[in-house]
Amino acid sequence: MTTLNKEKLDSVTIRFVGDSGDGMQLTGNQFTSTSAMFGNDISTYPNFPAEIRAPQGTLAGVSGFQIRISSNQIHTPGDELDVLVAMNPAALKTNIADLKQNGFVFVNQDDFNPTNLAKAGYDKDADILTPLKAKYRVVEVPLSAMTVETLKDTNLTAKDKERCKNMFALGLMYFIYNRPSDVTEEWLRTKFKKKPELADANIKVLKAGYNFGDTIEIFQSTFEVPKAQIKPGTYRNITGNESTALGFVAASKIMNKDLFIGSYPITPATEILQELAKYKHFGVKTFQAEDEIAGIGSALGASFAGLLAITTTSGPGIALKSEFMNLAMITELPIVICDIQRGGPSTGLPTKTEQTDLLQVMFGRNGESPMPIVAARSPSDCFAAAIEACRIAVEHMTPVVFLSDTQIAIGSEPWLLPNLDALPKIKVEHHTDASTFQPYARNELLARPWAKPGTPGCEHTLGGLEKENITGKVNLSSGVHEEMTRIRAKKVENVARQLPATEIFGEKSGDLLILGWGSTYGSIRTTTEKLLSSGYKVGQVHLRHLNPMPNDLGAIAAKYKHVMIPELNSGQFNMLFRAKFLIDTKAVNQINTKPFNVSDLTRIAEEIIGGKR
Amino acid sequence: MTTLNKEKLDSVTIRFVGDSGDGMQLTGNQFTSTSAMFGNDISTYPNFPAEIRAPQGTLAGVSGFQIRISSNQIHTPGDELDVLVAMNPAALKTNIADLKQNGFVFVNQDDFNPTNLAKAGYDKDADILTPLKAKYRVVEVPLSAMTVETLKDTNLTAKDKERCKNMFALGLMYFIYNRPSDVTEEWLRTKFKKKPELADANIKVLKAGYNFGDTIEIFQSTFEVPKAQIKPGTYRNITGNESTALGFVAASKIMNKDLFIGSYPITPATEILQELAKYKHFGVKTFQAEDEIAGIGSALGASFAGLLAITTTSGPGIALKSEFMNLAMITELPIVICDIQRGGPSTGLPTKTEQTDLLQVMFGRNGESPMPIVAARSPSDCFAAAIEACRIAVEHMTPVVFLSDTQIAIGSEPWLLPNLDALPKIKVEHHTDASTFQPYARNELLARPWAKPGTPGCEHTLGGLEKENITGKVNLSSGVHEEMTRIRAKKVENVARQLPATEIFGEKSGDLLILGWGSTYGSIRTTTEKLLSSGYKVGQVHLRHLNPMPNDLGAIAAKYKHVMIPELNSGQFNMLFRAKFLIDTKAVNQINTKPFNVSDLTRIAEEIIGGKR
Amino acid sequence: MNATQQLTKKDFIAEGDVKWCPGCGDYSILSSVQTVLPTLGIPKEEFVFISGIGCSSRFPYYMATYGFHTIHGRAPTVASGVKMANPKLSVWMVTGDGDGLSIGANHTMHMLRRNMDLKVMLFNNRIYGLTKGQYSPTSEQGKVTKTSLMGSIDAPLNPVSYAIASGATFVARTSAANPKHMQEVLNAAAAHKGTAFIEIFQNCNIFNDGAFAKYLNKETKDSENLVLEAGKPLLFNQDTLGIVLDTSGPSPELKVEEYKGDSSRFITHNPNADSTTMAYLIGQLGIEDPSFPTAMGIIRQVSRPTYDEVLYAQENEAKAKKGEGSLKELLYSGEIWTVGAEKNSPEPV
Amino acid sequence: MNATQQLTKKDFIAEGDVKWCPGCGDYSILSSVQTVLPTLGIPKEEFVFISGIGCSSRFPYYMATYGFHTIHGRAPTVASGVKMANPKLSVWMVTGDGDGLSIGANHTMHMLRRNMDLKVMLFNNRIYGLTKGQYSPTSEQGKVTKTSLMGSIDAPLNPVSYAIASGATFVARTSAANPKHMQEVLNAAAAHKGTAFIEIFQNCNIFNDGAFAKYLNKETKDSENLVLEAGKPLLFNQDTLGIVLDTSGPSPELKVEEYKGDSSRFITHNPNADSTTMAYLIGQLGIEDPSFPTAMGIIRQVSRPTYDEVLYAQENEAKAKKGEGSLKELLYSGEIWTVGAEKNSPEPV
Ligand SMILES: Cc1ncc(C[n+]2csc(CCOP(=O)(O)OP(=O)(O)O)c2C)c(N)n1
Ligand SMILES: Cc1ncc(C[n+]2csc(CCOP(=O)(O)OP(=O)(O)O)c2C)c(N)n1
Ligand code: SF4
Ligand code: SF4
Ligand SMILES: [Mg+2]
Ligand SMILES: [Mg+2]
Repeated sequence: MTTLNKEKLDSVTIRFVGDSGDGMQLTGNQFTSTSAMFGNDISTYPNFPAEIRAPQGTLAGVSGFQIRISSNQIHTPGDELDVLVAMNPAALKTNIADLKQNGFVFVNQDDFNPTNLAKAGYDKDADILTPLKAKYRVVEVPLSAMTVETLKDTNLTAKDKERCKNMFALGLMYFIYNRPSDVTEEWLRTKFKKKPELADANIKVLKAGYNFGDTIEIFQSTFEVPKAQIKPGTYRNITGNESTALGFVAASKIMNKDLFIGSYPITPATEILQELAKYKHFGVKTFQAEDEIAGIGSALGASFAGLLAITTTSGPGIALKSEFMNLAMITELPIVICDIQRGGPSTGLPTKTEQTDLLQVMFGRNGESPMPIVAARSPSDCFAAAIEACRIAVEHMTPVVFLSDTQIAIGSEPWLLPNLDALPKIKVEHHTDASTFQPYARNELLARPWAKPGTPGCEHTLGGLEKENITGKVNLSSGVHEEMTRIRAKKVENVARQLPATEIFGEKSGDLLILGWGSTYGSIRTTTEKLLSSGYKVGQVHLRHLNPMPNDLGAIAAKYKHVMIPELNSGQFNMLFRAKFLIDTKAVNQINTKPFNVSDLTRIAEEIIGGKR
Repeated sequence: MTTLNKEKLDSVTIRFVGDSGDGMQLTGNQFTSTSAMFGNDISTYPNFPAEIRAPQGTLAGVSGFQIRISSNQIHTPGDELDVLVAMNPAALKTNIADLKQNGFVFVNQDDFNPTNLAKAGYDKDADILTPLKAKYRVVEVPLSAMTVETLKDTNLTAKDKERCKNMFALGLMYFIYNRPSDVTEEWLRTKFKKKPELADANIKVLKAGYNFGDTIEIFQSTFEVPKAQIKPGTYRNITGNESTALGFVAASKIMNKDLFIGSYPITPATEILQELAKYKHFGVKTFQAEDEIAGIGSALGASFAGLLAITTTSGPGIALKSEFMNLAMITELPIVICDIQRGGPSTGLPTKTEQTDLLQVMFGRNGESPMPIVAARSPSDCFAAAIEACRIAVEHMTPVVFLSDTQIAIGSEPWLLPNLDALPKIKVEHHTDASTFQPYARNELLARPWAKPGTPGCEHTLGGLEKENITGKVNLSSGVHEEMTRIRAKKVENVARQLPATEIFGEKSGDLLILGWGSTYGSIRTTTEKLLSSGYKVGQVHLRHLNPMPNDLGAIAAKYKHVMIPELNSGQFNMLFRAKFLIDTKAVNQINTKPFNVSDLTRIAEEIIGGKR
Repeated sequence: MNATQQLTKKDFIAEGDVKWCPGCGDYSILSSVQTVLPTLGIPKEEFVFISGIGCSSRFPYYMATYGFHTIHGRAPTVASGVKMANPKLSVWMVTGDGDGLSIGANHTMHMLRRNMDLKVMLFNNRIYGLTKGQYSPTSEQGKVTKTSLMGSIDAPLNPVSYAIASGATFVARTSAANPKHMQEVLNAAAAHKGTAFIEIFQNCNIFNDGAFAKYLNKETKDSENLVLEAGKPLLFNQDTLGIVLDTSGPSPELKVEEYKGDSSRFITHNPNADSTTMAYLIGQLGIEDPSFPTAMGIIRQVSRPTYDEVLYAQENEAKAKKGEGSLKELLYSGEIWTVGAEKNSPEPV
Repeated sequence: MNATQQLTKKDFIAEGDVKWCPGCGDYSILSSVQTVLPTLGIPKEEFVFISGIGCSSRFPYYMATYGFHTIHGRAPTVASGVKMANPKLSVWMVTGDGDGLSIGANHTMHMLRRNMDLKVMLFNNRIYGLTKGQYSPTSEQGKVTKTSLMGSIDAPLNPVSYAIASGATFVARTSAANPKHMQEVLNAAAAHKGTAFIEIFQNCNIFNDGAFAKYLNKETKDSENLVLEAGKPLLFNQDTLGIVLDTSGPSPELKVEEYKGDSSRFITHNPNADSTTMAYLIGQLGIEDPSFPTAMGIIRQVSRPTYDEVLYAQENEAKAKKGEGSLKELLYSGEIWTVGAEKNSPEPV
């Protein structure tokens, strides 16, 4: 056994890619857990194929998991890869472009055979690795062979043996990056509690991979990414969809109201329903409806009956929900509509990320139909954003849209668990006094009372026809409609009255304000940090509330020479902002299913400041 | 018989109002036809109750028809009424506010009894007419009694007799405004061809009403609205929905393609389907679908199969169609989606007018989903707008939204019938050459080829997943999506390349540009005329194309000090315009279910020019 | 105060005008419902009426109970949500042949197969009333309307068969023209646990007058109505005729035979049979083949756990097993680790 | 060139990879369809395949015909539009138990009652495949999935009964595991004029493996499959058992009896009966009550004018009556008047 130097690195970005059946998600998750518990800051991004299980070895079947570990605070899974682990030619082909010059690429040489080369669309006899060596550090590992060899004395089937090969790759990475393997060993023992022979085999292979790194002499040194300076507290790694589900359970506990979710499965929103299905003992009622319309319809019924009600979907499902969203708006009932955005238009790119539903949720309804919109910025932030959406819904008696997207929903990051006492309070009251009841009476926020069926003397009928204020009687006359339209608009504007001052990161005035929302948070934050450290006078505002916009936003923007608005769409928020403030913003738009690269944003920001854009 | 002076008037606005069962629509229509054939310019606006037939005499059951006749060119049915004919207390109550000071109000005094007063929400013993006399010229006519008296020798049932009373009112109006009654007599004979006794009775009553005016001595003079200077040609009175239907039939004839309409009934769009159902001998295929989704789905299928395909609905139906609109967009198939806007939000005010669906049709879809939008400006203009929508759809291979609204749809005006040779040409071609076929190849407009199933060798599969250019193969990779998003946007922008220079009415530069679209045309045109004749430097642009906007619009707007954008919504087009041009427009918004008053618009325009707004 | 004992019809009449056309069949249904409700022993505040869009769907505005006039075709979804949120409520749904069977038939079907505990009244006037007279899914083939000038091409749907095939546990047919029968059916529906589906023949005198005339005309009503009674043979025409299942041919066939007191030959009505087959058969009578009379009354009534019942049973079981959920435990679960202030090394807990 | 004579299976295989999971039942259906199509005498360019969304709905991409992968649950609407636009085309629709019976059951029903001339294949794997394993409307009650951790509460829908109650003119059931039977059914469907609805049992080996095992296992398959043949008695289990309708009790009841050569006691299968009752009964067998075998084959097949047929017949009738429409006449109709240049007075024409 050789003893190698440990080279210290600030941060490393690794992507594991292979066939859907190769267990890449699991491998990535293990590297994540181990690194998180070791004390790095981490950020991850999985990338699923659109097919359930496309034929083995094909381009359509490639599944990937990217993880960045760092000794500093990080906010993105990284622009470029330091390391690519490619289990087959298809994985190599579709991912090599993201590897940085001189980066490591580990390949399972056993899978680079004519059959698999052909499946990936290469000439079956091509030598595809040699040309790569000019640009990258290519490490060919006989992963399959070594795995099978390691397990030769076990009774496992050939298929089961072969399946352990991802652990070999993981072990190797653990060696190179000086990570302990105990977290994974522990996890394997739990996972295969009922099949200890599988646990043993996997652990054996994991160790073999580790030892393989130690044995072969291809590395001049191993690497170490030291612990990060992390805020003290208890952490847990969490995906956006998990944290969204937890946020709703928390809101339900805070208000002391059972939670109802009416939903129809759709990628990438399905997991919220699936997570919530686990929490029946929290009084959570999950209803898998026959379609999106029934999902929101049942939620609206549950809201009328007095529960905290939500519905979850993605872009194509919003189209179907919009008629009911409008009914919720005019009947002024609280529900939260979650839109976990994915690549559009139409069925589009169901497993990819995009921020292209903002205008749909803002305007996709007939008539004037204003509705608050909140956006989550990262996986762990979904928790707070979900609670905020519920707070607005019940305090203002209105439907609220909660926006997340694929990147947030399936990405994960360490979450500093909240102190339960510090969770926001939410005021919610049901009207019970028959003598004072008027269904469309209003409080100072213009919210109307919420009287549940079952309350004696508060009988009333809601509906989608225009109705008069206070009494709620159907009334289609012109003055009434004008008044109610104004009230409904004002009611939504009032949400902004309750908001704290908008947070600005970086300079409070200067050359450039970078204004964003949603999953671009990490890229923009890192960009801002880089610009600040280069001495630019830059500020970042990342909005939680897209409608209404915070009241101080105009004044903030006016303090900068330029306003840059990066979005993963064609400029949707940008349009709203320009129309409102008549500021000649610099929109930065990308619609290629990928998060922004920090380097691109930085370059563009510099150009803007330098007057080149 | 006395001979009275004939006082000449430029223009008169009359509103007939009564119970739904009183035949007010029919009365108004007769006054319209007679005046049109006499040679006046006319403009009308019916106002239906939301109920089918609310209990007789109630406020909910009031039905009205407003007509303005003029010896000049007019564009609106008038701000204020010169004459109100009110058949019962409910009709009086809900309409009197629109009568101008010193205007005539004719009431059927027989209906002002305690029962009917109570039904209208008055004290049953109240004297409601006397107080009105201070402000208006109240004429009490025993309409019912006189009608029954006139028919006492006929064999009609009491009910049938009573039903003729609208003809008494009409006859009286014919007398006062010096109209001949022959057009109506002719019409009655045709209508009651099978029941000549009813024709006779109605004509008798019509004449009795006429003679009554001649007999009683309450008028100092009768009135005459001389013929207007009208463009020579053949005319026909037409509602917007009728002219929309004719526009689609014409487009189908122009392209030599059968027309398919898949629709689900909804107010105020239903009549388009009902009209088209009459034209089977034109090869029109009407399909009453089970819902709005099936309506557009069937139309999209018909388009795929090579027909000219449309679907019609109103705001609530658009919500349901939007998922399919998106599929039409990404598959680049031509269909026209007609949104006949009504009062929203939600079920809203189903029988009232509003322009509040623009942003819904513009943005109500997931992903980036651009789509051309054309708007009709008046009943007769629907014909040309419908043809233009079809032209864009098939020449650019795209779904197109056609916007109209209640005011246009049910309002009517004389239509100068087009010269058939002057109808626009529409280029449409089906790809048939298998050897050159690529489903997503593009021409200079970026339109892809339209190859119909049944064409040998051009087999291809469309779908909602992202696909690559030229080949149309499903491809979810990042570069492809970016390219296709750009192409789809560019393709819609290209529509503007084909448009003629934007027409400006009035001054080509100056103090104020009034920019509008849709049914506000008449009010804005009249306002502009008034301002111009007062010497203001004002121009009017009324847009046919809302998306894309004409390429010269920015340059035009820049030539005026102010841009005023009146809309019957909260400023929807205004937002699009501001975001695009960063011009500090003056939005004028009204959401009270009524058209703009010219006097309001004029006042506001003067304030803007004078710097008071 | 025990509110339920004192309830009368008047308690259920909402303030304000009823706005249906004079002569509309809807009035009679409204009156029957208002007659039955006070007798059910349910406090007024526990009734909720939910509807879609259509003339029929204006119903909730005329009831002095909780109500929700929703959107076209979607009432089953809202009603289901209300019931799941609070199973104590007595939830009634009103829909029309357009609302419930054209745009909304999917929700109708899913509601029925789930057996949500809801009382569903489908006002069948075989026309779209509110949009002024287009044919509906129950309009007869060949019907001439504004959108079918040469006669409608669509074959009509039989709401009863549809409900049975959807797994309904209670299916009945009655007529707005027969308030007594209607009230009996409403009472039985109210007593049923599960979705009670009632098709109500209702005359739209404006756009489809006389659609059900043959069931009402003196001359034909005896031969056209087959009034069902559980446990009794299928007899009609003043008990002079009855329905038999003839198995003498290769495939069993239905026939009308004269009744002369020998009830054993005739099919006995058993709405409680597990199998849906006989209910399906009875529901088709007269509709599929007009040479038979049409069955009026309770066609099927079986017992099966309701959706809301099982939903809460599962919730209670989960609570019993895992205890009431603790938020703290939930958040602090999974693989968590602590970054300490003193001990600077992260450690898994 | 007479293209139709030379067609082979290969002509229907699209370029590019088929992307279903290895082992998926969909492959067998694809292959069967590609086997049957070239034998039908229809030119390749006249086939159109239309689907919704789901694993099953990827089908059109794998066919070298015209195709349209539409949106979730809405394929019937697009297919109907294609057929109405061009009745010459042979239009095939592919859907799943989620696509066609959860979100899309309304369109399924209306398509069936209209009898559009379409061939409809519903791939029933009793699960949502594409969204990775949630229960569907055909999943059995109590099924544990990611969204029903304590067992699904919904009662399943029987696609065949649903189709029959919807007025379908052709209803069949077959299995992807039995290509020969499947191809026979596909051939019959192709020959039928009207909507031909085929439920195909299809195994999703990833999320619902073995859902149809009892129909395939050596030990149980004889007693679980009732293979239908027109004109033959309902026999199964190698012709040792059969199904009778027992009318000895008050209500007729189905029973299984031993078969000993006396076929008259047993129900004869007549898919062509006008009445839907026996078809409904046969479709329920085994599904409603598992003590019976499940019927496989053509359950109902009757003739009724198709929607597209009548649509064009009406159009032709209108043209015959009124002549081909003239645009000039149409525009210049109604009450028109001319404002002359010379004669300055308007006059009606
Ligand atoms: C989404 C939507 N589509 C269409 C309509 C128009 N619409 C209102 S009621 C109705 C049909 C009602 O028919 P039915 O349910 O039979 O009720 P009825 O009026 O006959 O009682 C339609 C098509 C609507 N309000 N909303
Ligand atoms: C409007 C909409 N809602 C939901 C989805 C998500 N979705 C895709 S396929 C599917 C279910 C498919 O089930 P099934 O029809 O049984 O097809 P299978 O995959 O089992 O063949 C769902 C819910 C979607 N694509 N679009
Ligand atoms: S239109 Fe028909 S159904 Fe509607 S209220 Fe009038 S009579 Fe009743
Ligand atoms: S998930 Fe199931 S149905 Fe879908 S392709 Fe895989 S095996 Fe087939
Ligand atoms: Mg109806
Ligand atoms: Mg399925």
